[in-house]
Amino acid sequence: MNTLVVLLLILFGGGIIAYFAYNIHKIVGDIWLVLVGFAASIYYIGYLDVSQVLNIHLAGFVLTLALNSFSWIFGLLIAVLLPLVALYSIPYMKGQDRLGWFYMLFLFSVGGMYGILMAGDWLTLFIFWEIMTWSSYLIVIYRRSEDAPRVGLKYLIFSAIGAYSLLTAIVLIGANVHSLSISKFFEVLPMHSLGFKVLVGSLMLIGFGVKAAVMPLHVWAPDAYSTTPMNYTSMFSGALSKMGIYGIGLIVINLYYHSGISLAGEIVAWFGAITAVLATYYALIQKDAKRLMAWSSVAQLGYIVAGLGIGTKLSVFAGIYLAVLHGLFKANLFMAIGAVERQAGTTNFSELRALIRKMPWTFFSALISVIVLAGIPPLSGFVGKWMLYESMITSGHYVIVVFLFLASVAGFLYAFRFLFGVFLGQEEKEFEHVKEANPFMTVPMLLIALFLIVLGTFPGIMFKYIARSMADLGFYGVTYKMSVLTNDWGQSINMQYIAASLVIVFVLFLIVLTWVAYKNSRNVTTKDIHTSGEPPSEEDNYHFSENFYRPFQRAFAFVYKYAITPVYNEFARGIEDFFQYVRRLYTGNAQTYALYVLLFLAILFLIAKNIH
Amino acid sequence: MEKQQQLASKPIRFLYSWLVFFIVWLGFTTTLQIPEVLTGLFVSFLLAFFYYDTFTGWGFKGIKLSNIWWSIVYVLNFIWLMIKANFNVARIVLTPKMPINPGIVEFESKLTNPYAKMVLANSITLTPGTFTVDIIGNRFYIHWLDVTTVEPEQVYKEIAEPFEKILLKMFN
Amino acid sequence: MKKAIAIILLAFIAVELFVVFYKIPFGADRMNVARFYLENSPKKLGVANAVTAIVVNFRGFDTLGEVTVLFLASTALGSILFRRREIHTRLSHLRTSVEASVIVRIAGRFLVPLIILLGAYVFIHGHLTPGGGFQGGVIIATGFLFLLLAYRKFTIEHRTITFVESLAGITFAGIGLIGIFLGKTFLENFLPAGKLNDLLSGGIIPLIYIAIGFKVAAELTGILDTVLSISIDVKQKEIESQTEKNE
Amino acid sequence: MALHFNLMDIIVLVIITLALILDFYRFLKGPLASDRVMAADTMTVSSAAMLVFLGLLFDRYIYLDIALIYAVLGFVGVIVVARYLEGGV
Amino acid sequence: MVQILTYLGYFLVLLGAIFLFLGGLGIVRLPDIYSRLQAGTKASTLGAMSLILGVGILALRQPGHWNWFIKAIVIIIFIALSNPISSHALARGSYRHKIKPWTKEDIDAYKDYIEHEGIEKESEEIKNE
Amino acid sequence: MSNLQILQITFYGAAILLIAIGLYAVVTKRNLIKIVLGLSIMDSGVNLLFITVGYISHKTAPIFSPSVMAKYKTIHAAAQAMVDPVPQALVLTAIVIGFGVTAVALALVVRLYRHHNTTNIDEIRNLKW
Amino acid sequence: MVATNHILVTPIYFIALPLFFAFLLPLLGKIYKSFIRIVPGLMFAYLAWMAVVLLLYVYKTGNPVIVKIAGWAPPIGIDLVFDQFTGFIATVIAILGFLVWMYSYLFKKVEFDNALKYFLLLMLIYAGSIGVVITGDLFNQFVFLEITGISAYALTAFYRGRDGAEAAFKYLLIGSFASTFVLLGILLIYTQLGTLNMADIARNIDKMDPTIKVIAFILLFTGFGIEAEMFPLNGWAPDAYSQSPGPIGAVFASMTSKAGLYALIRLSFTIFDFSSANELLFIMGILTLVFAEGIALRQEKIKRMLAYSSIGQIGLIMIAFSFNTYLGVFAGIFLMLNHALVKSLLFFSASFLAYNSPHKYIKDIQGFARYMPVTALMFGIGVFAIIGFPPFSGFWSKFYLLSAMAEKNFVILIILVLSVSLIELVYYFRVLHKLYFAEPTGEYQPHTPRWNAMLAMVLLALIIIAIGVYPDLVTGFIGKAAHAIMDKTTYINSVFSI
Ligand code: NA
Ligand code: NA
Repeated sequence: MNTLVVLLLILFGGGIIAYFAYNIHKIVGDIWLVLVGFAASIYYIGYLDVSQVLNIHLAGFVLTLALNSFSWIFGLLIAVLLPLVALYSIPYMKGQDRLGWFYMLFLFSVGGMYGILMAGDWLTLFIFWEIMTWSSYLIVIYRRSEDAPRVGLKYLIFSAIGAYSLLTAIVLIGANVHSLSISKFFEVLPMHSLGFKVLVGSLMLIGFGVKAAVMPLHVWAPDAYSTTPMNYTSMFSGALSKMGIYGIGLIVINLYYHSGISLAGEIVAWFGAITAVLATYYALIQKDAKRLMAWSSVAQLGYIVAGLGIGTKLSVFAGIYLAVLHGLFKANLFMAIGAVERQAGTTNFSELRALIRKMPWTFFSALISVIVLAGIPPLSGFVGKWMLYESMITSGHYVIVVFLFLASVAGFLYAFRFLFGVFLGQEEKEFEHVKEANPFMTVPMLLIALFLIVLGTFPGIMFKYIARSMADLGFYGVTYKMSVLTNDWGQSINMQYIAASLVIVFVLFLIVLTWVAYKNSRNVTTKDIHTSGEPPSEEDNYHFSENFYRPFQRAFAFVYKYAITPVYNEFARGIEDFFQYVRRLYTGNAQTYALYVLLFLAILFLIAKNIH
Repeated sequence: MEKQQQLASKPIRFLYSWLVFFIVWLGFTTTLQIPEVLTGLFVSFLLAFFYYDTFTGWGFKGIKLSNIWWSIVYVLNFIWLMIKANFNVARIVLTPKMPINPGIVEFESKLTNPYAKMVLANSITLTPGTFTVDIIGNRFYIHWLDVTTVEPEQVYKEIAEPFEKILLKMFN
Repeated sequence: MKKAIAIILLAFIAVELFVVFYKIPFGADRMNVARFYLENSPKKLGVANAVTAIVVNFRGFDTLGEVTVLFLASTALGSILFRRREIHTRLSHLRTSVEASVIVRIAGRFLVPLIILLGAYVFIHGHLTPGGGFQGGVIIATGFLFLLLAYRKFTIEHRTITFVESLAGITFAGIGLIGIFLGKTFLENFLPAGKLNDLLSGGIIPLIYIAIGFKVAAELTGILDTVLSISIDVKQKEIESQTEKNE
Repeated sequence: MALHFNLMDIIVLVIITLALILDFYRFLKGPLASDRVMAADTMTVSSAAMLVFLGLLFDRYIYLDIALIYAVLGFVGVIVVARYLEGGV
Repeated sequence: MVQILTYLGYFLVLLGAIFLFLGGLGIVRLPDIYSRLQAGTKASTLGAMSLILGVGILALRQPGHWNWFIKAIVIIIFIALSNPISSHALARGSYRHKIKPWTKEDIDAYKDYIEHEGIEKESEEIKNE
Repeated sequence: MSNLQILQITFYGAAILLIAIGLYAVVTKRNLIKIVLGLSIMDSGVNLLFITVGYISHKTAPIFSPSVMAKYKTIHAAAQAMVDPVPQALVLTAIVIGFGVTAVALALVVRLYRHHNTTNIDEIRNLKW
Repeated sequence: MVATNHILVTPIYFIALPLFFAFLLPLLGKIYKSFIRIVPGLMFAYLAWMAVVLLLYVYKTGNPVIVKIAGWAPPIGIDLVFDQFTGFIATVIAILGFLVWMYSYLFKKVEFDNALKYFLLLMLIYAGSIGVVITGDLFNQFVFLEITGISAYALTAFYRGRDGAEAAFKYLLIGSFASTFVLLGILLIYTQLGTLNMADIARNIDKMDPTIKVIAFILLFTGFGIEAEMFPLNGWAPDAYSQSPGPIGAVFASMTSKAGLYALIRLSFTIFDFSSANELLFIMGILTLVFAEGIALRQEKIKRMLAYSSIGQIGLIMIAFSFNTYLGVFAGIFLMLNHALVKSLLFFSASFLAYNSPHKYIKDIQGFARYMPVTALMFGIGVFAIIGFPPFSGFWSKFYLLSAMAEKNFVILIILVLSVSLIELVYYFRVLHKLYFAEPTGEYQPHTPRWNAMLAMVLLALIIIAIGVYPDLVTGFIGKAAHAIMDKTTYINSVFSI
């Protein structure tokens, strides 16, 4: 049997069974979930036959399932995350109802992602794209919170905008190329007109850009990421958003660089860069850890898009590398936030503080992830950013580099804010009884942290696969040794050299830091004696995680003023108002309707008269 | 209400109805072809089955030689009166000034048989110049185009008597 | 405003229609399939009245539909106006508080059967004369209308009406279906055509027309009864509101 | 169809037509519903008669049947209105 | 024979037509519904009967047309039976619909009945049934 | 202008006028009953058009009655002398259908009147937009 | 006795049996009360089965089944044409008929005071709709259209407590316009060609006077357009949909509007030879789509919203057919199928959700998902299918439709249609969100469907998903249907080869 189909069956069948399993008992469901998670993961990494191709004739189309190296690497990311998230989910979702429903959708969405990666033709891609979309949408609204309708609808609308762009592109391809095969499309693409290429390309980019949260299509992301249960957000931001990246990669490289409209790629890069900068600045002013990380996701995805958009060998390489990294650390961060949420009951900076003593392992894994995020050497994030900057400088995109650098600095700020706001500072009595999260939660987090450390130390482990996938995109000759990447002009960047010298010291330093922080944190309440028993005002509060960057916010007020959301809202309201008016055509009076009929008839008579 | 004092037996009434309907059928079809006649017999049979009860009270009892004779007399008399009266109305209508004096008068009829009353009423109506507005019990209310008297006795004499004396004999 | 628009539109439409119809010469012979009907309704069907041949045979399917429309109308009327027939029958004495004059009542006794006889005559001879099931049915229903008007207490058993209209409908559709079971098609004639202008001619056509006659009579009677009983509802309402007031 | 009307036929038809016109005038003028119904009834009878006469002229026996049915329908129609007027419907 | 039939027939037909016309004239000229019923319907009825009988007689001239005569008689009988009834019903209905007759000398015996015992008593009877 | 043309204008004109009058009543009259009447008038106009179109000058009704057969001897000859029977058959159907629709319409009017206590169509507008 | 080629007369059963049983039903009810519910069901089941068998037969042999009624070959007699196209639509109607029956089976116990009339009308509206589709005669089509219409008026006014009479009156008024125009159109054609048979008209259409031809077309187009709920002729539709009993909304969506659409399509594709007919269809389709969907966005009542949405779908179908390309027609037929299935599911579930709410405001059903999870889920599946999410059936029809547009490079149109889809998505999900997230107002009691209604909904949902997952279940039939409607010559030849 075709192994690709088996994988899909594991996920979709597993999803359906999970529904029933959870309805039997939560434990049965949990066991099943973990089983499916590991089975899928192991099957993907160990047993999947990448060379297999399956053609299914359905509804007059040929649906093709085939995996290539480029898509495989994204699949690998999912395969890593899935079992860990599954484990993490067991305690995280304790006490929630409708778990069968939740996990069915969970596995469906993962199945959808794999389907997208396996798709050998646009139709298959689209089908799985939509399955992924609606299952993730249903998860977004799963909690039935007050916000859910608004957030869900927003997510759905933007998803639909994306999906419809994609669909438009696909049917245009079908009509003009007479085949929906992805590889065939890229093969014959150079023969098509510039207009067609630009049109199809832009539509595709809009389609994929929505999931990659490229501005101005990002509006849904902060809301959706923060509303969803964190165990899914880790997949959402970690893996699902990468499907957008995957698509953008396909399009930018194949459509723009291989058929010679690199300008379009530049534009994409600019979109990515701007997204990175703006989203970072939005992340800064968030009051909630979830939303901060959500914005951060948008920003990070911007980097990746910028990397793909530049379209040089190194930039693409960096983009893919960053994508994988982002998948890992962002998943980890959301898991950490989830742990905090579960243990402390809130993710609001104004309420949280000094959880480091209570949740040291969570803190540790979050710290590792934040370091990767901020691109601080020696961990892997640094390598990625380094490559990205280098690729841009060598290809002359200085302005973008400046942008990204600005974003990077600000990124450091919000990363710090996150750490400080949640884990450091004055202790609060309220959180006295908070305990470290369940091992099922901490162990997966720590495992990811471990991956991140290993990847930072031995980036070459990843390079092997990335280089292979680069070949699939048509970039041959990317050479690497273990941890050594040869850049475009022949110099090699010896990652291992940089890394190995620093890593041990750094890890030790971190351990010490954690320990010191743990020791020195005091247990004082905000109702300390120095306020004479009065509740402290905001100014008196030692812990100033609220309005952390207020001066900054003031300085950049002009940026925040021009948000895109009101524009969308106004547009939507305009449409609604218009149809509210049009609606009055149906006056309720039968005679008016009769007059319409006569008018219609008269007009047709008139037209007929003028034609003949 | 219009109860018959002495009803004929059901079979007789049925047969009577059947016969009458069949004759009318023949009037409709005006043919003596076998299928038509058989169909007519069948249809009138069915109809008689449903309607003999209301259609007739006495069945063949009414058909006596004297009755038939008086009927003929009545019809001829009626036609004559009608023609006479019609010319009268013609005169009225054609006269520019229209010499009319309309009004509603009443009289008591001596008839007891409701059918007879109806025939009287219809005859009065068909005769131009008068028509029956209503019958209450034995009282007839007559609209008269050219009222000459309002005295019921006189009215009876002028309007009803010519018919009624024959009717009394017919429905004896 | 509405009137002005309507006048302008209608004037335009009417003129257009007139211009178009004026192109169709009046009194001209433009028969196509009709030619076939004329030649063959006496020859093949033995039906003297070509219209009847068309109505009941050549285009008998239309007529089945038409019968259905009537049936539908009577059902629809019942459904639109009344909730329960039982109530309506129970309260039928409320239909009128004025008795018809004795003349009308007596006339009803002998006129109604004659009217019904006339109706029967018309639909039985539908294949020979311009009449037919519809016309005959209408005449019979007129007879019942007279009864309804003349006798306050006259009620039509709805069960009977239903029975007749159902049976007649089944007969029509059934005669059509028999054709199929005899290896022909729906509504195809399976009886001898007979001699032109004989009562027993036209194969199944007179049978169908008789069924139609019964059906139309029953349906129209039902419709008329329903319509005449509208006042029952009103009166019942009045009585109800009065008793409410008294309480 | 070859028509052979003689003068008498035409005179008769003209007179009946005039009668119908007079009836129709009353039908249009009213002023009461009763007047209209009465006028309609008169028209029914007159046109039934005319139909019979035309049947003779066209040699169409069928017209007699039509006239009869016409008269029946007209009769019941008047009864309907009459009963309506006296509040008996 | 044919000649006799022709003369008789045309006489009746012409007479009928004239009566129809007079009836029309009557219903146009007379002052109220009751008077019009007088003139109109009955003149017309007689006219129609006469005309139809005439046609029946005229038809007898042709061989095999005796059925015309019979049918004509049937029609005449029907008209004779139905027309007085409808006129009467219409008059009664009109009166009870409160259409007052036009009178010169206020001769109205029916008014007393309607006003004193008439409709109310009748409906009382009906209620007590 | 030939006789036929005059007839053509008269009949077509009358029929189309009827349709237009009916439509006008339906569109402008406030009273539901009048609207239904308008529908009926419209129907009659259409039916009249059908009959008009079926007419063939100098031809007779499509009935092979004994007298017709006696006149024309053969069926073919008789058939040649007859008008188009199809529009008549169609009109029969159309009339019955029109009757059914009118009956339903009146029933609806009755119900609307009971529900809204009015027959003014402008006041019956619970359903709109 | 029964002919060996019995299958060749079976199309008549779709009309003869409903009529036969409609006439018989009152008698059956006298014998045993439940017969009035059971017998129609048996008949609907049998006819649905027959439809499938017949469709398979036509599909396999490739020959349409043509019945000459009363034994007269067309154009003399009326013929029924059950070919790949009409057969497909008839089959859809037949299956939906059965499901509507199943859904209504016990419905009346609570709400219907007169099940007899309901099932009678249901059978007749069914026979009428199928009749419109399979008849080969223009006037006969008119007769069936009227049967459909009058049944629809009566069903619209079925409930007495609501404004059904108002809706029905509007429907009747506009419907009468339709019949007048259709009759006039038929008359014009008859005066020119002396025939009423569609195939006969089609092959002789160039013999018509051009002006008369155009006017006849316009009249018929307007008349059928009214029945097909085309903008701006559809003023009656939202009222009728919203005031009729729940399952009847499904009947309107799946039967009557399909009948009207079919008539429009047959008119434009077979009978007349105007190329501009397609342009007209195209423009009217777009107007219908945009106006209906836009107005649906602003509806506060659930059934009215569904009604406008239904009209919008009709517009989409018209657009699809207007391309007059294989792909377009294919998409159009697929859309017709989907519209019938999905709208029925939506009406089915919505009418139970809003069962006790007199005005059917959307806010009245908010939070009802917690009381009626399965019904709400069914509504949800309907929404997913109508939005066109894979693997629900709506996806495929949408994909084919867009492909058809892309084939003609109508990029703007694609964008327009998808924008409208977006509007559709917004208003449907608003309802879904209300259903699931809002707190119940507590004003109205939920009313859980009985097993029969549940079964009908689940069956529909399963069909929708089955087609979505494995569209080849229907694409074969649809493909042949598309060829059949586009191939005028074959239609004419097969009618006259009988
Ligand atoms: Na006939
Ligand atoms: Na007919």
